[in-house]
Amino acid sequence: MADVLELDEAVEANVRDGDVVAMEGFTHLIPFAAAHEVIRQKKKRLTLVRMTPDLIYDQLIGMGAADKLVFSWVGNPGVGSLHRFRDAYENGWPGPLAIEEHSHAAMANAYDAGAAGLPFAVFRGYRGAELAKVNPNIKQIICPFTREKLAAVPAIKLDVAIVHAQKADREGNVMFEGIVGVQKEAVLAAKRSIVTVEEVVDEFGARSPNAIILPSWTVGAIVQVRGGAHPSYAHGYYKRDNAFYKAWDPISRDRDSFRAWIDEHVMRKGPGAFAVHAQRAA
Amino acid sequence: MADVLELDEAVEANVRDGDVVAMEGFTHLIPFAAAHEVIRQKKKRLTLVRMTPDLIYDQLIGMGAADKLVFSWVGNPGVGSLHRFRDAYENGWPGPLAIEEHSHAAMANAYDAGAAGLPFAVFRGYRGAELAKVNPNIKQIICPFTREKLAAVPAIKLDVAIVHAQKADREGNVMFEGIVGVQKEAVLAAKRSIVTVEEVVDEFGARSPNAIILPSWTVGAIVQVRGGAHPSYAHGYYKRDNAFYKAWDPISRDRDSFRAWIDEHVMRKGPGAFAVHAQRAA
Amino acid sequence: MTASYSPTEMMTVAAARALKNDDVCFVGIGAPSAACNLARLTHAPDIVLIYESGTIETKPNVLPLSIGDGELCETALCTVSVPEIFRFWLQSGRITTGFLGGAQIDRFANLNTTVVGPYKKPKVRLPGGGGAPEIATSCGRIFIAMIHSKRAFVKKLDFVTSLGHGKGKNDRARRGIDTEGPTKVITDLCVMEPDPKTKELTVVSLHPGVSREQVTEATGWPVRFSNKVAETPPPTEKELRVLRELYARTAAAHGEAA
Amino acid sequence: MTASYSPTEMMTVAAARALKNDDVCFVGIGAPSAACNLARLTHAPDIVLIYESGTIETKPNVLPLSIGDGELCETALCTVSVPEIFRFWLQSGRITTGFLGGAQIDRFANLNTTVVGPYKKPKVRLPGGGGAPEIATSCGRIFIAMIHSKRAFVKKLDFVTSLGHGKGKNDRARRGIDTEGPTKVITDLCVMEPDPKTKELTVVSLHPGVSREQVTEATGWPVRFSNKVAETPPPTEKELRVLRELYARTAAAHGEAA
Repeated sequence: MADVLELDEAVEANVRDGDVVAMEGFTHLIPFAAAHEVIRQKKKRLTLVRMTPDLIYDQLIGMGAADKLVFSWVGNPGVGSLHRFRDAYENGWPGPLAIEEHSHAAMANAYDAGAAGLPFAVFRGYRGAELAKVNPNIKQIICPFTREKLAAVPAIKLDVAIVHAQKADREGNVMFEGIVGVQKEAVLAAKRSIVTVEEVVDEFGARSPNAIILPSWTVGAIVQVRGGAHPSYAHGYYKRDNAFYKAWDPISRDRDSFRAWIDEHVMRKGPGAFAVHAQRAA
Repeated sequence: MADVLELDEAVEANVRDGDVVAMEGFTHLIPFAAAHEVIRQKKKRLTLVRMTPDLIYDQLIGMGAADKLVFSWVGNPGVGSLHRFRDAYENGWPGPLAIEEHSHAAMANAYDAGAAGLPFAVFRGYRGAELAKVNPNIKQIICPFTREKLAAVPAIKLDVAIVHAQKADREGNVMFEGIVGVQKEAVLAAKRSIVTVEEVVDEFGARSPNAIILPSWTVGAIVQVRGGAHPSYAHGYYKRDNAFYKAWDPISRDRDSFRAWIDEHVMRKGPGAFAVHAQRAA
Repeated sequence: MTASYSPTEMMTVAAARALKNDDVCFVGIGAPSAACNLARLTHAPDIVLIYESGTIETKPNVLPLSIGDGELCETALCTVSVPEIFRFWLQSGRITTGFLGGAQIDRFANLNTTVVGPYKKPKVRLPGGGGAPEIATSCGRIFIAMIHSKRAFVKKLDFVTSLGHGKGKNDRARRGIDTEGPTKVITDLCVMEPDPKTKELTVVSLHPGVSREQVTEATGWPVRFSNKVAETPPPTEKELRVLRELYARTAAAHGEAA
Repeated sequence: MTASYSPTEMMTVAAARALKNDDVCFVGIGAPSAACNLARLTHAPDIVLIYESGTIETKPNVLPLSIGDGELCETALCTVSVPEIFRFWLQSGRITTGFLGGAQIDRFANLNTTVVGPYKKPKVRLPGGGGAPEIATSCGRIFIAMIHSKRAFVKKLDFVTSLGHGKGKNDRARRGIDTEGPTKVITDLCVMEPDPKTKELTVVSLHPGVSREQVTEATGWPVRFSNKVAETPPPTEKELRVLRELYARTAAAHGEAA
């Protein structure tokens, strides 16, 4: 059964130095508040897994939380590079960063396989693509019926999945809506999980029988953090802060301005600071 | 784009003698009205694919429409045997029937692989189960990363998928709700498809962004047949007619009483006869 | 003092008692459904019931006739597709307890629901495996509920639909299967458990009024009894009342349609 | 008479025109999104746009900044999970047209969005493949839109992120790939198409006012021109108006948040 905790407790109880961690959310519902708590608690040597590393991992990498990044598209979407990632990967600042690179199809299939308890995923992919030559975790498998050659990648298995959702109920069930990405898969592929939510409600109430729900017994910790996905967004609650994504480019370009930003907006703040973002109309 | 047709036109245009056909619906939304039309049009030599053959295939098999049955659980759920199936398989009446037998997990994965355009499905299955010895379409595959031995079955590829859904809109999009089984997968794994629906609406209106919808360009023909899933049910429209499932046992036990029932309820009727079932409260 | 009860009621009650409040249970087709829901309505209100039709945390008020009755969906926390239920929920290993039945069982709790007679030319063609082959190996442990008779408790299965303890001893582990397999077989006469070493089913408890001879007579192999055979506590009044109310509601609901 | 327009506008308009009303289009990140939506708002109102974030038949009123903006979900017919979009929708082969861009392209329309320099020690680390490697081989055909420059149109890619026509000729077929691959490369200077035999990109149409020399100058290999090079019709007033309105709405929407 999911425990309803404070954010600092949830991160302390679930994230350990050296863990394989995914903070997922495909543009939508990215768990920024939880990532900030991971930064505040100075977690180290994490292997960070995420299809689209985005600002959330730029911040973690820039603060030296990660040893390794597993990803399929690394950038500030529609804006440009992730400067902290590039500084770590290209210059080793603040420390060296190893990478394992895939395509989106590979990672989506690998999350699916992880949730399904399979050791690997099969898909028609990487044909003619050079990634298969530089990543030893991309292999070939032959269909035993047609002899077609397909790609295989290991399932994603996580120590911790951290995601953000719209709602949890008092029983600890979690409901997602909108662009749901690989969040359900990530939680089901993880030993432990933290779900931050916009609100904890008494009951979900009227809904489709096919609503996307994680039952409480599949979830580790639940934390209510209003606005906790900002500058990402929460469908039905608030919009993506595209302006902040653009503003991140100059902030993150320079090591000092990055550190100053983290100091002001992360180290000296708590999850309550996100609430203001939830007040903007959806 | 889906064409909105009459049932006889839809079956005539899409179902050909010798086709591989799946009429799916896991207890819920079983397309009985369409199956009756297939019987009326005296289609022959079909390979019928379905996880739980149920009364719908008992009727088709009893009328000699099928050469082969691909299935994972064959019976009248909660009641007993399918007598027409057993008479065909054990006694060759009205004609011989070949079988290909799987487990539910295998067929569910095979539909999923069919929808995904893969040639085969991988799953952790059939361990210690003798089906793997009698069905050459069950093979073993070895994980290239962990060396674990897993089961492989060919993807289900259909000439025609026939399913029933609650609603289509005027554009030909189809919406499913409730126990959705493998219907979406079946349609996506088929070259052609017929979807009977309880109603065609102007617009679906307010709904979850994650509602289960087949876009019109993935669907062949749409036919409105109110009550068309009876004696199965349509969530939100009418309940399962459990009494009819029980009544089927004596009707189908005997070749003559079966034929008399088909003559009266199928051959001399049309899809309009199903409407009465839609009037029972949901 | 307890009311009189039928052997099947005793079986259902004994099966229900084996379930715990924190179990996540994959409910196969048939008898198990009554036991799981009885447990839910008595000592295990939080038990999670998952049916292969895709309904998760369902709390049916009446027993389903089929595995996909509307009642299951309407009372579920959520309903997913059938591929998802087998992939993300069963195969992934997150189910603690699977509940199976069958037409034939052998001394190592292997089950047959496929054929009586040879596979290609059966005397009786049974429904087949359905979810059972993977339930039997993916769930943490398996409970089996079956009516005890010589036709069902056989020396050799005509067909192994789903694996129990295979040929006994560490056969499951040898096959690379890390789940426990059948830990209890509950019949209308007794409760059997696999011997910790040999994995042969052994009678650990006789239902009230049932003799060893009755069990021996109804079993197709020379059945073993554990050193200490207990007497199954009879159904309590509450258990019987709840079970009978459940059946009564079910009968009323299933008879209703024309 | 047409209004004045920028080369990028010409590129976007030419790309939009290549799309048909019955296309099912997988829209990768970046420039393609403007072209696809311009097509939808002009001559192809029924075009189906699918974004890798899982949004199917989306009709955004403003262009998304990211591939998963709320606008895409709110205006979609439905939204599915990311594994589903790659498995049931892209891999299955039901997409007619994929739209890609890149940092580097070679004469056979292979693309690089991974690195400039060696993979393990890059001069510039680019975002990587994202959806491109599988879009490039699973869609019926591929359109590519890119700004024409010597840095981008290179003799040899530093890294092959996604396959175009490989080494040319029947290289795709030889690899067992049965989709067409890139059939059009639309730049701010011209439109190129693969030669039917060699599959080398060939200029088939120059945008108004662009000379052969300009294209040659901006291309890192000795670029070929088809026997008959057409002049791309300039943007119509309607195309320009609709495109500029789309950009204006987008700018207003993206600037709004604090």
